[in-house]
Amino acid sequence: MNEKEIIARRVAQELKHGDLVNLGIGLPTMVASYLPADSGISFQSENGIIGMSALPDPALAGTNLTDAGGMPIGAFPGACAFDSAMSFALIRGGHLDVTVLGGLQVDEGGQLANWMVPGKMVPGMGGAMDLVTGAKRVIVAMTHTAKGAAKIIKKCTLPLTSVRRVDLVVTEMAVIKPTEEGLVLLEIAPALTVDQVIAATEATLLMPKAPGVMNLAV
Amino acid sequence: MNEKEIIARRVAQELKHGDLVNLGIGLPTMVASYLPADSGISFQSENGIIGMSALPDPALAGTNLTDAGGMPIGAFPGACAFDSAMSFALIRGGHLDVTVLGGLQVDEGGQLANWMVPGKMVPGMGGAMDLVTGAKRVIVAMTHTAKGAAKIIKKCTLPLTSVRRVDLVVTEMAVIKPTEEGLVLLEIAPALTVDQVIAATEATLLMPKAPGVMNLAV
Amino acid sequence: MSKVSTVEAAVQKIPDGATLMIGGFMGAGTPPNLMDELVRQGKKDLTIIANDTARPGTGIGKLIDAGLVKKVITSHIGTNAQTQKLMIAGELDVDLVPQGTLAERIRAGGAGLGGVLTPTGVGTTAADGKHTVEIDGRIFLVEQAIKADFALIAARTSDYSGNLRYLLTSRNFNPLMALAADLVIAEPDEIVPIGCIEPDAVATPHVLVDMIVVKGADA
Amino acid sequence: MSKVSTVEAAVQKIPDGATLMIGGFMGAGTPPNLMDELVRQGKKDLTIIANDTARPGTGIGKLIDAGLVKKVITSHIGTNAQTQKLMIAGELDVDLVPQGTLAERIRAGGAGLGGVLTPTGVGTTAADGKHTVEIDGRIFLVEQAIKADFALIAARTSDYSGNLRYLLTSRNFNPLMALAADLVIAEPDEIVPIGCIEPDAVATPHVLVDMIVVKGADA
Repeated sequence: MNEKEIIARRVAQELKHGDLVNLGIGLPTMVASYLPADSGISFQSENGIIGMSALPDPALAGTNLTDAGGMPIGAFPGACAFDSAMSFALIRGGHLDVTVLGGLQVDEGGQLANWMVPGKMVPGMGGAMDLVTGAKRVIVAMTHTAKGAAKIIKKCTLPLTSVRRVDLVVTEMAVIKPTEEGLVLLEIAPALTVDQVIAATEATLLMPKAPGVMNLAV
Repeated sequence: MNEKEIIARRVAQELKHGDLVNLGIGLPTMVASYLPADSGISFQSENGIIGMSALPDPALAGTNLTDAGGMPIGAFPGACAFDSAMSFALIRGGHLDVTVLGGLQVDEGGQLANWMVPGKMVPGMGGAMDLVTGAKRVIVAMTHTAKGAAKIIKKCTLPLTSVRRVDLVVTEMAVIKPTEEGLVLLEIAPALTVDQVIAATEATLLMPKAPGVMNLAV
Repeated sequence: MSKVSTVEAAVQKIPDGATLMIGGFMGAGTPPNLMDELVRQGKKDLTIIANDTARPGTGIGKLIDAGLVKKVITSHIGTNAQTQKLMIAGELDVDLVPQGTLAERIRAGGAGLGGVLTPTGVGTTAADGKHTVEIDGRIFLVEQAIKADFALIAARTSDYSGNLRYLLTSRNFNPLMALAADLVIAEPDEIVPIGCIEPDAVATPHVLVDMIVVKGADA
Repeated sequence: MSKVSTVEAAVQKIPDGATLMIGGFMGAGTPPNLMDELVRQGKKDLTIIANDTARPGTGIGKLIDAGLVKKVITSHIGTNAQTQKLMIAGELDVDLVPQGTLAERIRAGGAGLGGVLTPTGVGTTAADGKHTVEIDGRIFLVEQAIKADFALIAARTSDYSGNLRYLLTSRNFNPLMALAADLVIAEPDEIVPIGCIEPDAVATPHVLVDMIVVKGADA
């Protein structure tokens, strides 16, 4: 099981029947692979559809049904399509139950930076600022470190995506819950020790009770 | 030809091929009767349709296609339906070419009062404030006086509908154009004298050139 | 977990004193059985947000007739003499809002916006007590978002999951209100299987609808 | 007075230096022949308002490749290395706007609103230079309406009068932009007789559409 698979499997367990969920491009999109077909979860793509599915057949690839990365997708029966204003009304208006996004940094305040590295990479915020501001629950799905450097740090040095405190951070090493008091270490990956997680983390991790072990069952 | 017919016939001549027009309930609605079938004019009803027509047959009266007064209407081929936010986006956004509304008072500044008489009648502004603020052209279609009292006056005493100067006032006696300088008397009804119009008007009427005669041909 | 409910059970969720958005324009597009059931269950002290109060005996007018309403936020009451009478007698609080502004305030509430800037009403009594903002020399009113505890909406068709489509002018405020309330109760003319409404024809996505009422079914 | 035009004649209406809203999301729902014709006619110094610049060789990316663009107001350029390169080199002015805010600013421009109040971007660099408003203890950014000289939009179907419907995710910004430009040019996949699109399926009313382009017709 590689890092991304660990993260995706663990995030999948956070999604509940009836949830409307947005999955960011990249790693978060893998989450859908670890849900049962009858999960009762609806996926929204911010370019304008609820009920997106994987492309059922490569021969069906077209330009009228794509994900937010422009890649061809499919749709389940009962899907609905809408314009970008409606899509973000759903996102900003509190109708989106969960968003799962990647991250560059998360800090002790639970704040996320994930849309630019000044002087190096300026992709733009796309829908990320609206998603983090508006979703009922924000889950950051990211690798614990980047080339050995900590991504869970005391204070974000990159531009913030939102001042809103995210709800959960899932990495291949740990599950961390930002709270008013700080970052609480809820779970660690199987075969890891708490000390290993702490060593890979710049931020202080609170442990009001002993961390559990990440459940990676599908 | 009664007062209302005179007004409706004259207003009809202001509408051009391709115009999107909103007609207020009551007298303004009569305007549509004096247009040829191939006028190329589209009518919007603010409750959510462009392409409204008269009800083609009383047997077709239902509750899913009504005008802003709740009365059953019909629709022409090419009609389109939308919600109230879109309807007022069209009205407020400058997409509506002409609105024809009734009036209680118009003053020398060209300002209109038409939605309430404090202590007597408080129907509410409905869509009138948006229509007068947003339409490209506002035509007030009203009787020249009310029970002998002037309605075209120096300064509105009733609450304003908008601070916007209306574009034209059509009564059974005259056609008046509000301008920056004041109210210009453009036309008078056949068989009337300018003095008769002045006598029925409290506001000062400007006559930079001699008024013409209202054309009431259909 | 079906969203389908009887009219009776859905209305039982509504407590006295609740704030209700109710779709419709002069009765067209107002959910008829939900209105009758509100009257039958005798709710009290309701605050109603709606375009109008229709006429006595019609649509929202039935709630006025039955004395269920404490306050109305609306654009027009000119067709309902009873609403005007109660207002003048001080028995009903009426907050008049320009129609386009009402639509945008509801939409803003549902879209997570704090409000909108509109030119409508500037310099009139509709601007009383409102903040203004100047942009490029033009003045706009700051019109704040509005939300409700419940939205009672009518639709032509619902599928089993609550995807809704509307018909002609009975659409009006219904899709806006479906965005802006904590609990959304839809009364469609018909309920069809999932997949019967093509994705582009869905005006209200199912995720916004909490209950779908059917008339006469015994749950 | 038909609205139907060749792609060539429609694009000839666009002067150098014009501001264009262009529909589409990563190329999906971007009018393909209008893009090619802008390149063929070699327009200069365009300001583009669009969700993204797609990829090199795709959709709006073609305009970037050809060096037609002076400024982009957009939510995302991460998929177009050429856009980023030109921006870093100071040859292209890029104004980044959160996607939901961009949608609302365009809609506001088309709806006659001065702007909207949004919580998105508060406390971030997206708030730089923006006014804020506090409502009930919450802070919102004042995001101003935006308009354009031209809107270039794609649709699935147009009728002869310009009533438009869209298909699935190629709808995106197109109906919003149809509201917000002085001249709206629509490129549908097909043009059908009036009456072929039922009233409730029309997403963009014909009154908003000025020109309907067909590929290859000689006007």
